[in-house]
Amino acid sequence: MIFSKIESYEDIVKKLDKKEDKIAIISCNTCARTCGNGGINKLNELGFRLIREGYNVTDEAVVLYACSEPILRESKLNIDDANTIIVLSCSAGWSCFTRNYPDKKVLMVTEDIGLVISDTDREIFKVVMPYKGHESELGKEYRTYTGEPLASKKIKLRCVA
Amino acid sequence: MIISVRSLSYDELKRNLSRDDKIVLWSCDTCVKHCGIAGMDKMTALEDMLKEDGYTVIKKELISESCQVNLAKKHKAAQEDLFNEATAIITLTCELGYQCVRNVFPKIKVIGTAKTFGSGNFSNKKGPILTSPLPNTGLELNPEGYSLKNLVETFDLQQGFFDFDKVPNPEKITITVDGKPLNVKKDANLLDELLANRMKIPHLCYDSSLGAIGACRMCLVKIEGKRGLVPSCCTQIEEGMVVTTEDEEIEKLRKSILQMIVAECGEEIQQSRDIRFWLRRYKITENRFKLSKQEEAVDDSDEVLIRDPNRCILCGRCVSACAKLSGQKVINFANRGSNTVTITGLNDNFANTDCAHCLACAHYCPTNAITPKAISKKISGYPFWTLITYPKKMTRSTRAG
Amino acid sequence: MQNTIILPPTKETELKQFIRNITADAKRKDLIQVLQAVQEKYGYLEKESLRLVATNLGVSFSEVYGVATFYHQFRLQPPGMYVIQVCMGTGCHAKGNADNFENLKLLLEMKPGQHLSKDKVFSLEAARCFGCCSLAPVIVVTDSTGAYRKVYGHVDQKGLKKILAEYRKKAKEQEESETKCEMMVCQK
Amino acid sequence: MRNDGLPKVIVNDKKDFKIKVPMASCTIAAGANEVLLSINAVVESMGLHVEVTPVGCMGLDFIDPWIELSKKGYPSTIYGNVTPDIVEQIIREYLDRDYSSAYAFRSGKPNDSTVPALDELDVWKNQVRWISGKCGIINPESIDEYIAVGGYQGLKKCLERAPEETIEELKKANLRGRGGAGFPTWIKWNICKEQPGNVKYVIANCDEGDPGAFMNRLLAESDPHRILEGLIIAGHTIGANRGFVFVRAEKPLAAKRLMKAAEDARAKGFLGGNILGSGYCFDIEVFLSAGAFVCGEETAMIAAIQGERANPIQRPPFPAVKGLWGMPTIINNVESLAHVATIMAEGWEKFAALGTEKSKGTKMYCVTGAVQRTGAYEVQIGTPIKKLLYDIAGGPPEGKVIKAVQLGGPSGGCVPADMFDLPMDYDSLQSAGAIMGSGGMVVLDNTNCMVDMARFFLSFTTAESCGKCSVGRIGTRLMYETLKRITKGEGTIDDIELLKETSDVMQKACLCALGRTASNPILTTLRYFENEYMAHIKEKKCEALVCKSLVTYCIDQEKCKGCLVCAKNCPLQAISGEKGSTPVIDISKCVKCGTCLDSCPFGAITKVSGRVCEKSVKVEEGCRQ
Repeated sequence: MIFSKIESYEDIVKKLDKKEDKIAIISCNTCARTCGNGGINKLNELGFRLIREGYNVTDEAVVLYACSEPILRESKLNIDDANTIIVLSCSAGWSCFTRNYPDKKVLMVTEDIGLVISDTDREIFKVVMPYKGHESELGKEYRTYTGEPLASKKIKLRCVA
Repeated sequence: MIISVRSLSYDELKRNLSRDDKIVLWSCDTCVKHCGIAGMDKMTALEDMLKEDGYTVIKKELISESCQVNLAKKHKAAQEDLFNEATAIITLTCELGYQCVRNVFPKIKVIGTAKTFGSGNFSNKKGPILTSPLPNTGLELNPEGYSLKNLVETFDLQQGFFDFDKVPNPEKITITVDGKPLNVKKDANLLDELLANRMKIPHLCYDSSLGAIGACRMCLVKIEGKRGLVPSCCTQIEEGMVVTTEDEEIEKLRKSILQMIVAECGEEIQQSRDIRFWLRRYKITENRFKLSKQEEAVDDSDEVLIRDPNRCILCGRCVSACAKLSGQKVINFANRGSNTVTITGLNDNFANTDCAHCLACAHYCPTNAITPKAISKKISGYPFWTLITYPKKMTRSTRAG
Repeated sequence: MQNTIILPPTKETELKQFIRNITADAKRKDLIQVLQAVQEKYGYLEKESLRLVATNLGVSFSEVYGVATFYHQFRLQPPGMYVIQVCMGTGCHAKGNADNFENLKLLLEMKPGQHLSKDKVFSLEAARCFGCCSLAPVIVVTDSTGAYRKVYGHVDQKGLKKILAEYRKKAKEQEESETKCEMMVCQK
Repeated sequence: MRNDGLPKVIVNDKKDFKIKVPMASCTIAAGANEVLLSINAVVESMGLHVEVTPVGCMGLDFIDPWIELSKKGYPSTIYGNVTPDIVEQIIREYLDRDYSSAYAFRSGKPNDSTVPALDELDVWKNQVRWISGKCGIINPESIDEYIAVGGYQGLKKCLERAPEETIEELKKANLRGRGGAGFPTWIKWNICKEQPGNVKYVIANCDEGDPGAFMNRLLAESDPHRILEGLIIAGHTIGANRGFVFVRAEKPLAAKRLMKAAEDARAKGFLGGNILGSGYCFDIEVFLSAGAFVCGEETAMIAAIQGERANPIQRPPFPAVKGLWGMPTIINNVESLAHVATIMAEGWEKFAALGTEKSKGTKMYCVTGAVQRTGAYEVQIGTPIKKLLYDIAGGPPEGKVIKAVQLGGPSGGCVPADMFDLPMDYDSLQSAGAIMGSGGMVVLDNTNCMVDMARFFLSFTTAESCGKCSVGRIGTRLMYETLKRITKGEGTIDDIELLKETSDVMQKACLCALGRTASNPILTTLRYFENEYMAHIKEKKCEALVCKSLVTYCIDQEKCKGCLVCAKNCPLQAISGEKGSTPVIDISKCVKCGTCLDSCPFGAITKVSGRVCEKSVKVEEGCRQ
């Protein structure tokens, strides 16, 4: 599973233009949702706020995987009205949309932290292979569906390097 | 998806094993399968090779998502005795899956076979590509991606699956199918071998990853010396078998059974790919059988999956997938006789179950009764969310790619 | 003598305790026996007990539900004070027990799909052969836990009414004695 | 004690007056409990020294509850249909040597009595009571009594010799499974015995799901040790150390008796470690099934014992190769096991002398429905149906005509009256479309509608199939819905074709035997009673007055006195009228419950075949809705 973190709202807004941008928000329903970064909840959170603050959001969609072209095609996304796409997924999802919508501006609003193993029964996941710049995250544990760091220092998932 | 490439040659793998090891093969059914180095067929190939070389493989374990520790634990719990006996596990998974297995089986020797490079895409043209490499690769983020071939060359790794090193040569025997001789694997599943030889046999409940269920009765064939018709999915190949896969009687039966299934489920089921295919092939336009049907509520409580009981043909694939692949056993049959239904949890909504969202049920459902959810909303125009369910299967299309 | 007041255990803790006791040495294969024991004590299997059985036995919820709905013996709905089981065996059918079943529904004023009479005294079940075919048509009346069990043979229209009246009276007496007990407790 | 073979029997003959009361579920249902209480009270009040023994049921259900009195110097006398209030009178008469109200003498018939001896009675003399001979004679809860009548001798013989010899003996006896299919028992055992490994299981099938059959229950309640003995022999022969008795929870008394028997057998050293000093260890567990007809299927029964949903699985592999928990397992019907025990004790020669060339021995049948003497009877295999129904069961009750007999339960078929010369053996019945099944026989007369019977069986299989395989689940439902249409008068000629086509698919494609045979009731009724189907479809008539939609209630104006009792009793107020004149039945409200018919003191209300116009009360020929 891939753990990515979303930028703050302010940072996202900085990349948007209120007048010009017609925005489509795409949310990934797999890893990103588990790590508290996608799914319908995050989509609604961002979407409602943007609309409330006067941004021109034209489409919202949840797709199963943002990183698979066959799934993208099957999802029958109709986002022709938009010229800007916000992808709530890891950078792989962003790559996929960048390639498939070359004429649109695809915003990267998330940052990959690392590859994780998870335990959905206990609702935790743990970084096993960190991405560049997040080497210090190795071995850290987070809460699933929210992505909050686990308060307790006690390590729940044993890591064998 | 996570991109991994095989890092071990077959000889290196053998060096890690000893002759008296009791080996369990452990494979993931998600990303790494699409990278071409895992899955049931790959495990079977590896098993054949190892057996040929005199090793003991005691189990092939397919897991729906190997990066979930809880699923691995459930697999262990379900077969405590078997894993107590095992002395080595070969993981056909990414490095995360390898970590999980080490985590769950600290006392058993675990051999990883893949190197994980980071996350990537599945491209229709190029297949799996690496787009977001991990730092130790020295590569940069690239939306166009690095192909697997590229990675193999750059990092001096192994191309494809083990069968490129050494084609397994399992014992072959000859059986007669529809009057012609056919070379097949000894002791293999009859339906598997027939399908592998490009014969069209209708089957709705069987998948080689899930094992035989024998519920749909579509794959019936005639075998000389056996009474009546037998489902080929539940038949082991024997020396000198004489099989008839198609004649007037069999076709008539298959037609009737297909019509029965459609009658029970309602017309909507005809949209399902497999059903539509066979309806066309058998030129069925009208259904002789009619049954009263009660519409049941679609369960869309879950964030990821939608379950439409009206499309369920009770083939049992999801039940098998949930039990065998994920180990969760969230889905099961309830009631008896003509009231049989599939339920989740204690007849709860999907959302109120322990579902780990490994998607095994959805991948294996032949009629899209369980599908992953895709939602889209036009902010201008349509005020409502519209649900789109996938007409095709992710696994199939990616396999084709 | 004692000054401490012992509060009666609430139903939940009692149920928990009971299921913990019966599942103490049980394994997966004992699921049916465990469910039988729960039903014998409580008369039916409510969702909470299924949940507890599943957790204590380490079986998944769906498996427990699947088994509980497969077999005849298990009830997932609360039964009435008395359960009327109408034999649906061949012998009884040939002698007209299907009519008895329909008539019981009429007499108990049950709508289709209902199994419990309005006053909750009776619940009606179609049962399988009891092996008393020579008494056909047969109905069996049990109390909710199955401890009391009486077989009635050669039942007809009039017989049904008589049986219903008999048990209505019994139920009333029981209720009265219960309220009496309560009153006595109050007086104390 | 174990070394010198069988334990000694302590015969309790302190009291010379014995009363036997049958305590089986059938007799208890008929009131044996009350009779027992009454006997105890009477005996006490009369100051008699009497030993009251509970015994099993001897299968003569039509005289339930019966009691047997035997006093030294008096004949052993059976009294039938005893009620608590005549107990005292019976005992007084008996002591006065007045046997006029007796049913029969078991032994010592006085020369001057007109009461027959049991052996002279048609119902008894035509039977061959090979395995049921001790039912109703011994106390089922006493192991001593079983041993006293020669019990556990067969086991002793078997333990002293190699298992191969037991199989050889069974082979010579040529015992075929009594569960229904008639598979030779020795072959099944031999396959299992040949399997490698030392963990094997034996299961006694006492599930008896067939509605209308109760011989397994009768055996388990009346002579449980015979079943256990057979089971232990089976275990010894195949090399199993563990056995199960699979009993339905709806038959609690059978389960209780079997548990008690196992306990006693354990105490006497017939079960447990080192049985009778032979070094062989075996123990059993009585498994209470939660009830599902499909459990009669071997693989389903195995799933049930494992605590799962009882779904059958595709065979092969057969349970004898891979069964309970993946180990070789044999499953035998309790009747077969009782046969094994008896054959081992009496020798195969006696067994093989009974029956026909291909099927040896005897079979128990439960005869219910439209006969004078209902009960469970044991006859030689190959006995014609006629002999069983007329000579033993006494033919139809007065004024009725037997139309057909339903054999073998939901998997069996109906045999019409003109084929009653058919000998009852596996092959002849199969050729007639029926099966021996477990041996349930429901006799149907002219008040039974054959289409309705078929519908009944299909409603049973629809609800009772496991629901796993598509053909079994959908096919049964299709046939049931079609039959329901026909019995409602909505059928068409096309429906007959549909039924035939569906049954063809089911026979060929179903996973388990339940599904493959589910259409037998339809096929046989279609074969022998097509005219009834046609009457339902074409004329919308049900001559037997069973199918409610095709029956109308009318009031005969000549007989009606206008008392309005019917109107008062009608639960749906469908009858209205004024006192003194003939009331009218509102057909739109009438649900045809029959209350009015039962309540009319003058017999003025009748059922008529066919439908009528809404307005009309009387049937007019040709007038249909």
